Amino acid sequence: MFDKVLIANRGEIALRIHRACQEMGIATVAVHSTADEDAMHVRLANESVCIGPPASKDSYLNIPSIIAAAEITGADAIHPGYGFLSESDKFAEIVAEHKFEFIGPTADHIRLMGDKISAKKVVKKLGIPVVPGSDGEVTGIMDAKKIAKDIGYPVIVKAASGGGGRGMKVVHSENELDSAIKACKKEAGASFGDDAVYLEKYLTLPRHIEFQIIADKHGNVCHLGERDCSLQRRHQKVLEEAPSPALNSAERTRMGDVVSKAIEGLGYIGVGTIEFLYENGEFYFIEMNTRLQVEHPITEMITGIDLVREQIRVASGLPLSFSQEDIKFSGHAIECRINAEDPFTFVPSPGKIGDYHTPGGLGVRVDSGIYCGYTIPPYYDSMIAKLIVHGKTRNECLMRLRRALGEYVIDGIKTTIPLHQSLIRETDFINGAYDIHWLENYLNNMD
Amino acid sequence: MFDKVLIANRGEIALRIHRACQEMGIATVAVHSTADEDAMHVRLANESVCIGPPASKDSYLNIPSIIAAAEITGADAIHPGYGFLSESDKFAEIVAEHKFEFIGPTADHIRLMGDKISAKKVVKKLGIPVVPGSDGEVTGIMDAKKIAKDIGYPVIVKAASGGGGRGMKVVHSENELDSAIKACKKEAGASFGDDAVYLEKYLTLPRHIEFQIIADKHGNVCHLGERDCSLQRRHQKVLEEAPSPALNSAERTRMGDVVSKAIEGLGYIGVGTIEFLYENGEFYFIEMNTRLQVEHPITEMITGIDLVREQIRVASGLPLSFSQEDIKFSGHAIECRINAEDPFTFVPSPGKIGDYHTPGGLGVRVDSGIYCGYTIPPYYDSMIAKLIVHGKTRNECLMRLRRALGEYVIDGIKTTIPLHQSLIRETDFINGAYDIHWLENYLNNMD
Amino acid sequence: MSKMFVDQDVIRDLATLLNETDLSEIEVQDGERKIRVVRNISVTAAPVAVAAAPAISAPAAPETVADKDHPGTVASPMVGTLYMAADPESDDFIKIGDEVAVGQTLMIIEAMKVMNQIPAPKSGTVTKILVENAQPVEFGDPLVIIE
Amino acid sequence: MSKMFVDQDVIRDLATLLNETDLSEIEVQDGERKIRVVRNISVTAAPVAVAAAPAISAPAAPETVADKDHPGTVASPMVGTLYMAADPESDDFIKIGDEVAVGQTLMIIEAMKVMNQIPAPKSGTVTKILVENAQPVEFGDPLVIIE
Repeated sequence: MFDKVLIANRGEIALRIHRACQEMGIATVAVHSTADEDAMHVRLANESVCIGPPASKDSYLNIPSIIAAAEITGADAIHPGYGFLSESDKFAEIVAEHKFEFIGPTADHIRLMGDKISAKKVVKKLGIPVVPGSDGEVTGIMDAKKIAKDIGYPVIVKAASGGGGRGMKVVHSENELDSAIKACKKEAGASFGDDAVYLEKYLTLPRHIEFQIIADKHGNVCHLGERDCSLQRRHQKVLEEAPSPALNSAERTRMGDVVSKAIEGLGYIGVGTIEFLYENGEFYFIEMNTRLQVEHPITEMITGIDLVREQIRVASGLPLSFSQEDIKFSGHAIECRINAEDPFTFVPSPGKIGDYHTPGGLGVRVDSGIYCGYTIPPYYDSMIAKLIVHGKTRNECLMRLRRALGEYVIDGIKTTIPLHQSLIRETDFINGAYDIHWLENYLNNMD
Repeated sequence: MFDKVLIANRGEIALRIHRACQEMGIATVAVHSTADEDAMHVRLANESVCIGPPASKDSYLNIPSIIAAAEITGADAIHPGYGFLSESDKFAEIVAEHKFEFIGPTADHIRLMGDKISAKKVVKKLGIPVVPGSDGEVTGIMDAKKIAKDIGYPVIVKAASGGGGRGMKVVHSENELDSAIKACKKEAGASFGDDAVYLEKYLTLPRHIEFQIIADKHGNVCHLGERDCSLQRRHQKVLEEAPSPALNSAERTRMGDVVSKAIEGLGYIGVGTIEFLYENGEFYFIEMNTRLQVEHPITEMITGIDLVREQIRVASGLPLSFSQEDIKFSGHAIECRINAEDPFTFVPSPGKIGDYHTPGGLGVRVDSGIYCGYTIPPYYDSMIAKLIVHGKTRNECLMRLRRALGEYVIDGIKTTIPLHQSLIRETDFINGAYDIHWLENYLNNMD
Repeated sequence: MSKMFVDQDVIRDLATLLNETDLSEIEVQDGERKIRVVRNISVTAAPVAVAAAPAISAPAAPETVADKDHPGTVASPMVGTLYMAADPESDDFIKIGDEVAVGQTLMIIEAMKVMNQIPAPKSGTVTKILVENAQPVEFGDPLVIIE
Repeated sequence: MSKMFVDQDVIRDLATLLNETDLSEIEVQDGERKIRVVRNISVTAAPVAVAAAPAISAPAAPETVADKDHPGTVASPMVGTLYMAADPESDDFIKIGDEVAVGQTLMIIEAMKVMNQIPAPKSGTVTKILVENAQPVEFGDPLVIIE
């Protein structure tokens, strides 16, 4: 097992990783920008190294600085968290070249899944259902028209190197196709330096359901069930729940097996998430995230498995501490992402936290690096806390979430707590009847 | 189900009950003394009523005021919490006479178990093992000598109406017996208004192990396993864990069944705890607590059952929401009682809380009514928070507890956090090798 | 000796100014006259911003801080339902302007079906009645002012 | 009796001055007139008192706040291991008292096996060297003072 892990991230996920390390007896190194000197993960880490100025490109994305920090502190391994360098195959490669263990998959797997076209081809071969589409880059308009006709309108044009909702266009009829492809190629070229685009069937009212997997270096693969992340605003997840209100146990087992087999075939190592659109009982692969997800805690709550601990164990070469049969799904969990934003206009609200009081009691978990008197820097993501609640049933979970949101005090800035309080009172949400467009419609209708 | 519950208590347990009520859609009434106007449970309750001045006898023990508060607010039921009136058969009786539901057992059961001699007789008949002893009040010195000789020295003289460690004397040989009985009778008469005493075998190195039970009004009884509360100082529990490091699954099942059968025979309703001394593989009944215990959360953590919710359900006439077969013990839980006291001299330290920051993350639960800027009144118990930690194994739980204690910030007053930090680093504790005298010895050896 | 001159207008002006400038104290001297205004804004860790629990019911007469702190205020010694008269047919025990003697019953508070007479703690004139018949009262609620 | 004179403008000015200077009290007397303004500030919760993380290693020369804030201080532009000379056999690039020109190499920082030369940002005299050979440095650590 590692003696010392460098955490190449910030905020709540850096604290999350620090906690897992401490609980395994592993020392931690926090790397941070000058804007994060007072951050909780920096205060709590065994050692800390300032790696650059506030701008992410000069600090949290600064590979030479992070490697140098690992060198001068004598770290054994580097945990990239999520975001920043977590899906950089180049970073994974450099980490390995410098003889540190990268707590994540190999650079090859990151690269393979980072390219949306190659990822789709690979997983399709491994038995994962995909959205009908162009099976690769669209090379000309005639070709595109034929494919679109085959799969049926509406279709969506997507950038091969895209992500996070950028570089996408929905096309409802053939006469819009040419201009959509051109616009998409232009945006893709500008944003990602790669103008390859592809076509897919456009699903009208799908849910976003993703499966959590974990695999060790000894050929063992397990799935830990699904998460429903359909509540999204501008392709950003807002609230997630596990299990999905739309899936039953048989569907979970069937799809979990499909996913596990594919991961085994891929030879993948570490934690990962296979994201699907789910409509009319069918799953359609979106992408695979080759890292820990923001919403991993809800899976932890219903399985009792510490995913970060397991991720570190696996990276160090240990076998999984459980088999698929050991995994029992118990109760229901919901995570609310709490952002430093106006709850309805979503205007960012960085600044100094006044009173800060977290909810407590049975079934309530808070993952957050903020504290009373802490100043949220304006340079990074606005997510400042995750409130995670577990209950024996979905209803108990909802009631508990309601009371926990009511106890949470974050003064001095605006947060999205009031949005969550509204959301969980909506009949559609209470009934679990929502798709990936529901939240946008809900927000539009509030005006 | 009730619409409105009056919580006849204060501090963390009042908040605990409030939370359970909110999660069941039940409105709450907080009653409080003038010293508790700013208490968290008063702030969060749906309604609050000031019932008297700071002194407990004029407020939290003031039965007419509490009943009047229930009358003017139109509450359906009264939850007594622990301490205060929770084990007053008179209060339970008056509550029932006024047509409120008492969330607890009947007055008769409270009375029966409140008298240590009658309790022992009754449970013995119901099959629960008891400490060999006088089987009732000791009537004369000759009688006492004969009994002591039969059960063997050392023996202990105990007040029939005693509790909390008061009115007890250990006797090592026959020539000490007469004076010990006289002294004990005198203290008992002065303290409890009842000078009846009895004799029992004195166990030298026992553990304190207690079984949690719950029974509904339909004849269903379940046990929820045991808690090990051997770490005590002056008969006050300091840290509790579940399951006990000293018990295996077979012993748990066997003793759980014995306890459940006895409770069924007793016709008892609600939650309760059967406390035992455990030495050389044998259990010896100490007493039954006819109420919720401070340490109930560790049972909740390993069973996933919300005991307060279930207690309220049972009081309202609903059947238990589970059967014995549904109860699965999962992982390990430890509770640290955090008192506003010097961690090593135990001098109380009431006062104003400065910075307050609770630990978060996976498997960490805080039950506490304090907050930044809150002033702890000097009139009541010094326990201000409970830190409860769960892990898949005892070792994971210990490591998590260590990191959580390190994250907990309570400024402005002294707390027992440093005591817990020392305790969990002790080899004996890590090995689970401790008895009810261990902590006192440990503290004495620190000087 | 002549009555001390207190220029209320100046004090009001200074109070307004205190607010406007967000100061906590202003002291002004002009010759032999001096005025000092202070406001403790008590930035002491503002109370946790949870929803304040509503009081059981608003008292009938708008109870001001002054009433509660008035030296002649008789506070409720218990929780219960307050009655102004011995029974619905009788007159109220007291009305404003009444002279009362020490120990004279002012009102009744019912708790646990028991009627508790509330005696006057001192003699004097009833200048204010702060409660209404059949109203629930908490411990410490101001009931009447006797001066 | 004449109205007491209160110069509201002066009070406003003093309030502004209080802010600007970060004072908590100003008292001004001019002959018989006196004005005093006070503002109680910052009872705002102090930072969380968790154990501060130790720095990676104490710098060789006891680095004072003054050094860090000195206008002539050259701060480390990166994390890495610092070397005072091009190789173990060579002399140090600089020593105290040396005159250096803009762009002249002061030291080397190794990061990811790459040797990065640290050039002098301005010309002047080296008055203080705040690091030692082979020492790890963080971003922003003060290295030398050039005056």
